[in-house]
Amino acid sequence: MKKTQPRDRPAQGKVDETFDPWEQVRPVPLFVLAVVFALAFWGLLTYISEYNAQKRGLEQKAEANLTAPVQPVPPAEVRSLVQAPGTANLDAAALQMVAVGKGQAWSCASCHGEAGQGNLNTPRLAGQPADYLHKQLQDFKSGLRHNESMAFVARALSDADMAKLATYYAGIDLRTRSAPTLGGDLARGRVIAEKGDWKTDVPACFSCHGMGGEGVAPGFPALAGQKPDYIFAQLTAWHEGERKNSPQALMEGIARRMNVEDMRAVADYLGSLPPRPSPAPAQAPLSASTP
Amino acid sequence: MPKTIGLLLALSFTASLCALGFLIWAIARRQFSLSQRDANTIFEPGEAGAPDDPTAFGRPHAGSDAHHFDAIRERIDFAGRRTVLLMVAVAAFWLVLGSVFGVIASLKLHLPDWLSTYAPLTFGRMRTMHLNLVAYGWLSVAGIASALWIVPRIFHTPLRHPGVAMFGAMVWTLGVGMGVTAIAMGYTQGVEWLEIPWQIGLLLAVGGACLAFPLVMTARHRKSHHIYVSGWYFLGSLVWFPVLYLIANLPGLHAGVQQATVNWWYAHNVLGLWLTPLGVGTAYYLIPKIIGQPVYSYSLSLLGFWGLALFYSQVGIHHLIGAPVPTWLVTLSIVHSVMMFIPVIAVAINQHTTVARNAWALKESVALRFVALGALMYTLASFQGSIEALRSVNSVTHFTHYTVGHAHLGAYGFTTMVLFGAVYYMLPYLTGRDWPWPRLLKLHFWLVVGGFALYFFALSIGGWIQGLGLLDAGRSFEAVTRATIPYLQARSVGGTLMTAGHFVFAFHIAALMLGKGVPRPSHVDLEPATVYAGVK
Amino acid sequence: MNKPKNTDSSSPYAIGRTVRRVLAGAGGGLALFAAGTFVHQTGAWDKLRTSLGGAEDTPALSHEAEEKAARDAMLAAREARNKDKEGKLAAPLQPVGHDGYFVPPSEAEIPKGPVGDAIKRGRDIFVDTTRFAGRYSGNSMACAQCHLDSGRRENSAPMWAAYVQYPKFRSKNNKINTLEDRINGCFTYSMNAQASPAGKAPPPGDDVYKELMTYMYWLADGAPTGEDMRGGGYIKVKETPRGYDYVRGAKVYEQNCVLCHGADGQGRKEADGKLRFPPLWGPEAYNWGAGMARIDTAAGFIKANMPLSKPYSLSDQDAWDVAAYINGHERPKDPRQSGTIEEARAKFHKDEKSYYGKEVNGQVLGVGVARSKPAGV
Amino acid sequence: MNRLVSIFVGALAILAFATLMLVIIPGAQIRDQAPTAGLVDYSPQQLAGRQQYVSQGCVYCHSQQPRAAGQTLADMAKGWGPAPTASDFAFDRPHQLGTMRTGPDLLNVGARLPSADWHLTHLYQPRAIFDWSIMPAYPYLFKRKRAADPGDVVVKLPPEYQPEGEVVVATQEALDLVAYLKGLNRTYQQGPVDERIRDEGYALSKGEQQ
Repeated sequence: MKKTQPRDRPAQGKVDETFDPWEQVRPVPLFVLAVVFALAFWGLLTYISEYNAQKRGLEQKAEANLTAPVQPVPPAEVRSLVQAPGTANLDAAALQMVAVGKGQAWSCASCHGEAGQGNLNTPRLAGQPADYLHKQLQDFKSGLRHNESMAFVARALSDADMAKLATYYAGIDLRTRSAPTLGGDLARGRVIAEKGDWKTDVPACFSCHGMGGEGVAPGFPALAGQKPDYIFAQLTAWHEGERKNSPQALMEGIARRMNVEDMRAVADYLGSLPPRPSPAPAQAPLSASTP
Repeated sequence: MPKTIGLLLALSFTASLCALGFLIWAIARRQFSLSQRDANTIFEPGEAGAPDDPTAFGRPHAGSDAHHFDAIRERIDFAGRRTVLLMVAVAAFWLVLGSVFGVIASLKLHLPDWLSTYAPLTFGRMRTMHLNLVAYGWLSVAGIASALWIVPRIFHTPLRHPGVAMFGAMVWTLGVGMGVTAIAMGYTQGVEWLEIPWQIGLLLAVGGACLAFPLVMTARHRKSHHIYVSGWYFLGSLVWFPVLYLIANLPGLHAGVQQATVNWWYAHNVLGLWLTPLGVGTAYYLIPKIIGQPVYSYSLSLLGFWGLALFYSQVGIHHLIGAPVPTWLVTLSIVHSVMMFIPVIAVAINQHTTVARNAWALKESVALRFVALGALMYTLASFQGSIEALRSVNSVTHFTHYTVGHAHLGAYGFTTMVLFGAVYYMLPYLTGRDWPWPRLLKLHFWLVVGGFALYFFALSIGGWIQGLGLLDAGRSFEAVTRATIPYLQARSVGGTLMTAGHFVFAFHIAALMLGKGVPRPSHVDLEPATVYAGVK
Repeated sequence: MNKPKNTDSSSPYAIGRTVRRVLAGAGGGLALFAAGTFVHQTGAWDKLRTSLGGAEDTPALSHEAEEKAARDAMLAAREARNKDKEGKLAAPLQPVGHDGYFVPPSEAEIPKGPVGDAIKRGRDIFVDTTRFAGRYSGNSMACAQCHLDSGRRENSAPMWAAYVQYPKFRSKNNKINTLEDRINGCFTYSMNAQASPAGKAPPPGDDVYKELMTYMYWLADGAPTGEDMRGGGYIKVKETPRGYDYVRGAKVYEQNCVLCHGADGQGRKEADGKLRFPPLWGPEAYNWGAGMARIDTAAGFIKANMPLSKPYSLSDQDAWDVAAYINGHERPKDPRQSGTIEEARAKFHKDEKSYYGKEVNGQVLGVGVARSKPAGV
Repeated sequence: MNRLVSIFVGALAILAFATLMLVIIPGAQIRDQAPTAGLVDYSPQQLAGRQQYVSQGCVYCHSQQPRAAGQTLADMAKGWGPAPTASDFAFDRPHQLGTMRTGPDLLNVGARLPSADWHLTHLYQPRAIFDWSIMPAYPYLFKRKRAADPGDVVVKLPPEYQPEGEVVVATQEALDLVAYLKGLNRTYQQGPVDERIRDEGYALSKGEQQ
């Protein structure tokens, strides 16, 4: 930096009345011109590539539209589809907890829906194995599974309450399936669900959760018909190590080895399956491996 | 649909490029020109190179032989003296109040149960009151005050219709006060930067018009042939702001996502076409004036001004990247955001070379320190903003405290710093007294610089961490929140230091205005008649 | 706008200079832009972004691309060799994945036409034996339950390695075995065909053999005949100083196996009553003549494959012990046993590591358990 | 640059051009869109609640615009729901898209957290549920009483936050706000894709790389 002694400066030209700051007459420096041009090139190319991408994107979308996803059941139908659980199962205390809540606990139905159908990352409870639900409630209470809202509820429940609620929800036969909401690759999801990815030690979901993902008591929850957002949220939570209460840490390991796109695809695929497969599947399984 | 998009993109970009090309050609062909007379004119012999600054303590007083033209300037200053003083006082008050609210809002982010009993004290309102006070109370008022003071000086003629300006200042102040009270009571339009209900906004419109009118009249009666670069910025901002404010506030017209585009068109233009020109214009006057050297290149000034107008006016939608707005619109704003490099580089060369070649002046003048630091922050904030608009970077920074840090780099690091410098420079001329306690100036400087550094780096780092956390699919919101809390605490410390600096600033202003300080030798008998006589 | 008042030649604004400056600026701009593009292309930008913690683009599973490339290379080399009249080209190498194991063809490569149909039928039998070959299946197991990933998984006796081994001499029956003979053995022992509706393994030349062999042939596409392929068969778990022990195994079983196979070893039932995990003992499991009934074989399978998704997670000792625990339970009798268990042990189970004919928990094993009624088809 | 008029005219022309590009054309494009089929207008109570949302300044911490899969999957994984399009906001006056996520996105909070009781507890004291929450408590939207009157909605609280000998009941403002939050639900089936307006730059640029 050139230090200029104030008094050394030669007086500049003749005096003028214009005594304010002013600007010297100097052309725009070359490098500024170069920057201007470089930015202009960049901007032009950005626009062109954007335009092309847009056009291509529209074409791809038109193709994607041809393969229409599973139509979801409108929410209004959810309730009418509930087949009344055996009345013998119904326990007044459980119904009270479901509909009104108990102590500080909010009612189950207020979040999970009247039929336990769930929405987004609030899971569907209907038809889950009772033992599985019971264990989750215990884990919420003990902190083994981390969810503040459920911990809040579980703190107000006794072990007997949890058992009753688990039985109640296990008994609901809800036939709705979920629309694939994540935009995942359903074909890839089907491969993961039915075949798995053995090279990364990701077994087929179905090998443990049932041939149609309908769940295998006592340890394996139903995936078919579960909310894709919930499945995806749980997979990513396992992947990241935020959830760690699966037996023998199986899901922690499996999810850690999955990439996020696969988790998305399989969540969408599983959610869109019918909760209970009809006795004879319409199509042969895609080389399901069933160890 | 692709046709429309292509057409719109092509239209906008070619228009901007053509305008830029024309500008460069015109500069090159010397269509905008200074006369040879201007070229030979700098400062008075002897005035050149001498720091002309009332905050340059320890040097011969400004107003010594070197600055004999101060006599004329003092006459010019005199006409708007009361208005400017009033506005500076009001601005300082709003600044102190606004920053106290800001600190409260900041503290609430890590002490959420503190002061939660009353609605006006809730975070959502404290933060809003803070923003409106500092944007419309401090920055706008101090910026207009500096314009009211500089514009007559560069046009060599006293302020016309100072009474109207005084009225406008009062109405504006009333509008800000009522607006902030309305927000505290829960009456808000609910749109960022436009919270003040439009009924009260009318007061701002009237006040703004009353403040603009004298400036335009002064410009019309100017005594100089040439309009100095500060003048372009001030005059530009004067026509831009009313249009922006009126369109954005048209009641009942805007809804849904369309309102969001208007929202960010307005909000970013308030920064780009209102606060930035006020700050840049002030810096353009003060830096060469204090140093006594001309700015580097007139051509660059032109490129800077028109580039700012062309590109800054279309960057707003980069606040809606990834939002439910048309893709072409977002791309448009991203490209224009990056194009902002052009005017920023132009201004940077002009201002920083002038400062860098005369670095000695920084030691002498506290006011220059503020202004030069502010100008540097302008460059940094603009570069940061251009990069932040890139999709890949925006994915991380959007929705996080990083953006808040960036906003403060622009509004505080740049505009506020420049305006601090402007106040320190002009008040001695206006009151006729020197600042009573020179050390308080330095205390103020180091408090706000230190506080702001802490503030900015805390939010930038914390915001980046927050942004990465939010992009991590399996990361819980708890983990993200917990990770940001230490940075929010650091921000509160920084904000408190800044606020302490503002108290020092306001106290010093009050003391000066209440008669403290050594009187400066006066050059003229300040009678209105002689004022006009002196310059005609 | 003012006209310039003087335009002397030294002015920086002379027209020639202006043009030159603009051209220079444009050239510089182009260079800058090219430099920027180059930096972007080299990936420096992405590296910077990643180092700042930005999300990395998730690549598709790399092993899939690699395996596909290996197979494509093999097929291309084969094609080229077919066209090569002079026979100068070398034979194609076998397709190998990143882990060094043979890569069988993917489902997408199943040809169309009668061969493809046979492959698919073979695959179906392999995967769901009780359903597609129920007539000859005397328990609830399936081929793919021990030959994982539809017979593709290395170290779980993959079919691509088995196919190229036959015909060969086996001491088990003391004769040259064709592949069909070998599969017949699977039905006889592992599938306990004696309890099936047919009462025996498929007769020689049955379609079940043809379809299974077609499937295996296809899986072994590109594998060299006679080679002892890497990943073939089950691994050999080293013998441990403490040997194997039924009682220790019970604990390992409790911790690692009960979740799926149940405390009673009978697997778990789906909601519709279908069995999900294979039974490990009892009437629905493999019989005493199956290879898996040997503790060393079972330990090899378990060590490399169990629990699912956690291969090699058990220590050698645990693998031995839990294999002993599983094979220390009663199961269908060895069909070769005509006299007493002692005779059968001496004749067929001499020197092998198994509890056949030995006393466990106070009972001599090998008596066999039978289904209460044969499963109908 | 020595004439006022040229500065004024140039400045205004540029601003007019920017207004055309950023306000008028997008406005026309967005307004051409009919509200999404599943979208229903707010009820009077929800509107009153929305007024509370605006007046408390919720927007300064809560966005209402989940990001699309092309940009990030994290929003989905947090259960914030599908990315909306312009026509999902047809009834929003003023818009509350927001630019901060100090708190979670709320566009679909009514779908993932439809429990009024949950919201009341959370509004009264967020830290009763999330001990790490930095959301303000809103005690002034609630009343303390010795005993609840008929028709009062009592807030469910854990013992440590329950005032001694009193119950906490919700005011009308709190109930309105909760009604609005419960109504925030854009999880209905979307219409045909090409008619949607949203920034798909991320998805497109990804497609370009492949």
